[in-house]
Amino acid sequence: MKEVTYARALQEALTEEMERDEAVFLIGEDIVNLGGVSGALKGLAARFGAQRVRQTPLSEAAFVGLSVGAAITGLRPVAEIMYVDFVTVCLDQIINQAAKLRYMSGGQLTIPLVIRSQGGGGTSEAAQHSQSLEAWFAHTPGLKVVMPATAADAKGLLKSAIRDDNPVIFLEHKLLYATKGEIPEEEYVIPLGQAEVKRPGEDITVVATSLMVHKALAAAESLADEVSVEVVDPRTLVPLDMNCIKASVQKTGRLLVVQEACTRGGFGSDIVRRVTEECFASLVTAPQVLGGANLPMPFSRPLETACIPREETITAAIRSLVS
Amino acid sequence: MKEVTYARALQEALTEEMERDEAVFLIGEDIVNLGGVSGALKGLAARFGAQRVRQTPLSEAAFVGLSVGAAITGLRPVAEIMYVDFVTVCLDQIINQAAKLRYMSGGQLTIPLVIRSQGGGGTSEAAQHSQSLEAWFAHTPGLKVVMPATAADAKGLLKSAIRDDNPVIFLEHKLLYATKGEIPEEEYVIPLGQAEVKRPGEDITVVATSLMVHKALAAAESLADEVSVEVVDPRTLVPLDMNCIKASVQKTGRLLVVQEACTRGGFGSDIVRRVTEECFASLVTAPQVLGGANLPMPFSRPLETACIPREETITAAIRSLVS
Amino acid sequence: MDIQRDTLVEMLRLLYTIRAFEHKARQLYEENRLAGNFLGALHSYEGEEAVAVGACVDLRKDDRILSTHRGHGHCIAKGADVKLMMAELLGKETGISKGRGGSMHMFSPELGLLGGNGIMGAGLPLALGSAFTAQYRGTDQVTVCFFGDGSSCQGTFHESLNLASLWKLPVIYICENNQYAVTTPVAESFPVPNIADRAAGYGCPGVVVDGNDVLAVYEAVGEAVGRARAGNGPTLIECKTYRYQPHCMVIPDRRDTAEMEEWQERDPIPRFEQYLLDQHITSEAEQMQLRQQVNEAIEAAAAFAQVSSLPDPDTVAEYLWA
Amino acid sequence: MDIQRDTLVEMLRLLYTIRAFEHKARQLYEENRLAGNFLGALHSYEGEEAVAVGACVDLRKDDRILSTHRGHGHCIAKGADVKLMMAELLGKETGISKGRGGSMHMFSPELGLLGGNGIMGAGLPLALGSAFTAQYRGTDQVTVCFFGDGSSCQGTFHESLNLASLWKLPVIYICENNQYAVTTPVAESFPVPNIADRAAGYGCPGVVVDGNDVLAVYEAVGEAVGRARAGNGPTLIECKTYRYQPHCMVIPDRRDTAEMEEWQERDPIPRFEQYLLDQHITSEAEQMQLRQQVNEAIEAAAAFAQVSSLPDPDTVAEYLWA
Ligand SMILES: Cc1ncc(C[n+]2csc(CCOP(=O)(O)OP(=O)(O)O)c2C)c(N)n1
Ligand SMILES: Cc1ncc(C[n+]2csc(CCOP(=O)(O)OP(=O)(O)O)c2C)c(N)n1
Ligand SMILES: [Mg+2]
Ligand SMILES: [Mg+2]
Repeated sequence: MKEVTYARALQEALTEEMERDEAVFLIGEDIVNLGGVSGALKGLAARFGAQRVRQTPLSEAAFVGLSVGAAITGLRPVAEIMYVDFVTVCLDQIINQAAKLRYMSGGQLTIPLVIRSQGGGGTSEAAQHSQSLEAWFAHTPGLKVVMPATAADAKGLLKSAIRDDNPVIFLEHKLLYATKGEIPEEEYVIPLGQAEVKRPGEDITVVATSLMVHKALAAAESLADEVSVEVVDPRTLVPLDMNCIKASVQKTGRLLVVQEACTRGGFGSDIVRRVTEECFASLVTAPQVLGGANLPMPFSRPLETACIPREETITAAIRSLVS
Repeated sequence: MKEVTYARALQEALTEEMERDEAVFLIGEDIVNLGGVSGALKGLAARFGAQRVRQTPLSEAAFVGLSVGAAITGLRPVAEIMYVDFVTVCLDQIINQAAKLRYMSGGQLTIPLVIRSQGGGGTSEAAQHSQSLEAWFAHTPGLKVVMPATAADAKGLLKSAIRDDNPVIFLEHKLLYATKGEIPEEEYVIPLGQAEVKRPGEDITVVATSLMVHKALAAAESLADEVSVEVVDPRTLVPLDMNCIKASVQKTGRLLVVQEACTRGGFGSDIVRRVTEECFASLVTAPQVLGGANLPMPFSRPLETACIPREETITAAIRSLVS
Repeated sequence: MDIQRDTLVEMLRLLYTIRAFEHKARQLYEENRLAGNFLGALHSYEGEEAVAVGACVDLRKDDRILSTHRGHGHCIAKGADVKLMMAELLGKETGISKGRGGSMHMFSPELGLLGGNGIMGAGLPLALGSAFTAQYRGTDQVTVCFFGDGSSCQGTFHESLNLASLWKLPVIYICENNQYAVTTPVAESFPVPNIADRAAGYGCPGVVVDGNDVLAVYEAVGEAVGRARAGNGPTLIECKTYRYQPHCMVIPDRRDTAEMEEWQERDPIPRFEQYLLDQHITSEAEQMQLRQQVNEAIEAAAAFAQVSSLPDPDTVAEYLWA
Repeated sequence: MDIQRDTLVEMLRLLYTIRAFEHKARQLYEENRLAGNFLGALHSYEGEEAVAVGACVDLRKDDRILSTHRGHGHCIAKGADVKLMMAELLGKETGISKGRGGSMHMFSPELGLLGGNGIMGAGLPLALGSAFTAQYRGTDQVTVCFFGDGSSCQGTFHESLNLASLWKLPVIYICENNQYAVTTPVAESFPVPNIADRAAGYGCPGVVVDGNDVLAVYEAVGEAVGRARAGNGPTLIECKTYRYQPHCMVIPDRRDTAEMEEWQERDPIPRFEQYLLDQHITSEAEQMQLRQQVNEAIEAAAAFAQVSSLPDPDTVAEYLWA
């Protein structure tokens, strides 16, 4: 094993897959001169050349559409949308084109496309740069949705996403890029649709995604003397590893879902729906979603802090569920 | 009371509100020459003139943005997006502008905007003209979301939406325009946030929206000898009348949500989440969502039929929940 | 112009085929509607045939096109089998998209047919990608992208023209200006006489052609294709034309009759027939015979479509994932 | 040009104010960052001051502007109080958007300031609406909309210019071409020399001006405002300028030093100072004194911001609904 940042893990995945398959190319804004806002693409232009690392004008609809068009004609684009908030300017190419072209064509087209973007708050970037929009994509048939929380998952899942023949929305978190984690020295992939129990426990299941995995783990640790918390990270929302979640809830009887996205209509609600439908008899108390406030993200730090689940609010929610 | 079509009810609401307040204007594609694809706007251009019924080029981002800009400067636009599927080309103006401007401005801007559109399948118009996308809007803080199922609701809710000082997404259903219903002769409004029990019952609560209300009522009627079904139509998803839904579930102990939108990540999941959180003790069985297939809508009729809840599938779901 | 006789005859065959296909499609649609079977949206290409034919007849099989909601003509001109197309219109399992797509979504990647689109302007960015693949692979394939006058008002027009020209992508953007977007006349869509004039702002050639003159389209597209194959980037071609039918079957038509008649006088088919007669390329008898053959093929397609089976609802989830 | 002395002095005051505001804002941002308090994205307008000042100084209070992510200059030029702006940067309850918006989202509708925007190109459609309201109400108010060279590649540019020109809306579109979008130079954004040349495709005037010459901007915008007030529709004005700071505080800057120095030689402030001296409009002493006053106001603003309170988290849900 070796320790790398989440950003570096992404870069390794891209490097390896680009070396493996010359159909893979990168496209997005400022990816040559800056390596993207996250810096995850730094050095790739130098390594692979301008033909395979394509810096675009400020035109998401054009370059995401280009990516879809390239995918259906045999390439394997990895497009970067700087912030997930900006999918609003190119959503048609994702929702009505990428997600639907295969089905509408009766299976004739194949769309091996990855769209990477970053979501989340915590940096005082305010309402248009802090959203978590995975629920939109998960509600769109034809898209896979991936949300890695650790460096190891980032690398292994991105490699799978690139090899997948379907459109994959790959959602990173802006506060994770600099975080470090262990990854294997040798090559590996993590299949899409495989949850991971990040911490085993007996009393309550906490399903958390992206940055919230780390907050949930911290909460679990701080409660270790009181409650045995199992933390499950689905890692991919579509496909969703319900078996893993069910097994956990059947053991613990209690479910808390922690997501950064606004609570109302978030993907957590769908996890609650499925767990309730499929494990009703096991539930000893009502499952709950602890999510972001149903508010645009405010700029000012104390307000922003109040909008995002944090260790204390997770701890409190766990306590109230097990009491 | 008088009997009118849903389309006519919408037209009456628009006419009355335009007469009441000259700040109200209509904007959209083909609304002068055609009265919109639904025909609901027929005659309004002749009545109110070209200044107040503005037919636009095929430019949703421009005219929805124009509407937001007009709203923050004192007008009360009612914009029409032909099919809700097309919000993908103008979503930024809805999500990042209309929904957030008031909050980001610290309450200085007011956005009295209505965006009307039509959703739903059943007309063999295939994957890009058949979606039900209310979940996206309900997940966006700052938007109200209205889904009228009857002529009476269409009129009363549209009048409230136009008078509301917040952005309202008003989602009609393409199969409802020609349906008839009774509405009061005299002027009336229906406040946003008030569910209606469309059929009282004792054994199970069916929460249904838009066209599904009618299918749920038909199913309830066909089961009348077997099961006493209460059909609740929330009418507005944001704000949501949880009191009405809770009261019903507390009485029946059983919940089925019927929606046309894809089941995964639909708004039904959020209703299940809230009911489970707030009425767990009352539930005698697991709540369930019966929604659209998690598929792009296929063109061919037998396939399309298989993707949308219908009377038989609702009946079967009710039976299985009460058994 | 120096066009081979075979090509000219093929153009005539394609013009006849599209016209006959649209007639039959409307008839089947109406019959079904009266029988209570609503077949979604049907957008007739009648009147605009010369654009698709002039643009596609000389494309190679491995060149690609992006079509529109009004796409039957493009599909036929790019070589699609009318049997499979007709079956698609009826939602049959034998359809060109297995009944999943319908009139607006006909695909045949092995013919370079990357599909129609129900979202106006959405094909323009997709065409960038198809052209990008050719450039990336170093082939000389070109991509032709069709879109309407109304659709040219979408933001994707701007983003795509800019990027295509900036990267010199081998794409030909063909605006089918049929004077209306549903009921909205071009004068209420844009304040300039020609969409093609906008090409100047992107630094690429813009050409206005008579879209009812198949040879004019052929010539303009031919030049653009040459430019694209040579690595000199995109061209914007605006074809002025007219549709004969209402926007789609269910939309009332209130266009001026004088205007309609004026355009019918410039019908692309008799014009081209006359040209072929004048140039002694085909005789009247040959034309009649060709028309006859085409009509038979269309009747056979309709019969094939009608006897084909509807998809089995149990297969509804197929084709979602690769 | 015949400009009143007061206006010229006001221009100088605004130029000084913006420059000083940006200096102070950067300093506070850095201090906070070192103290572990990250204040989001800060985009400096240093170097581009002449655009905002030339464009706004003569606007009426009831005229409106749409600003951008790089909007401090626009706000100051439209009359915003630097105290409230500085407090906003620090996320204080006393801020111009009550701390909810931050640097990119400063609003003051009573000053006609309809806000900055974090979504590139999103202000262009909003400006249509502001202009539409004026047209609908029959007032002669105009709306000025700022956007960058990069943002001009968004589809909203096309849709908005087309609609504004078609409906003759009283809007002035000002492209601040500062040569870069983050790290992407204009040559990699579009294949034509001037964005303003695209105006021709919309049938409206397009003008290129030296954005570092406040009087040139003043003159071009003045003409456009006259046209708009008279009901003759929009104008697209491209101001060639340059930003001195990196894209935002956290983005590394690798621009060519020679290029940067070249632009610094054309700094709008000394140029305008020299003009005022040459024309005997202000003396050096007067300029020094004005600069002094401005610096004091900025220091006072910083002090006000620093002593102001942060919002109470219990009020977080306020201002969502009207
Ligand atoms: C984004 C979007 N907006 C609106 C529509 C509805 N619509 C379908 S066809 C059409 C008109 C298209 O006009 P044009 O581009 O000129 O093509 P034509 O139908 O004339 O061939 C409209 C508005 C749509 N399908 N997509
Ligand atoms: C739709 C969208 N895409 C990308 C971004 C990220 N972004 C922020 S500023 C910027 C560059 C803007 O360049 P320009 O319009 O020239 O303005 P400048 O910063 O030079 O003033 C980009 C790409 C964004 N905010 N919105
Ligand atoms: Mg047209
Ligand atoms: Mg710039």
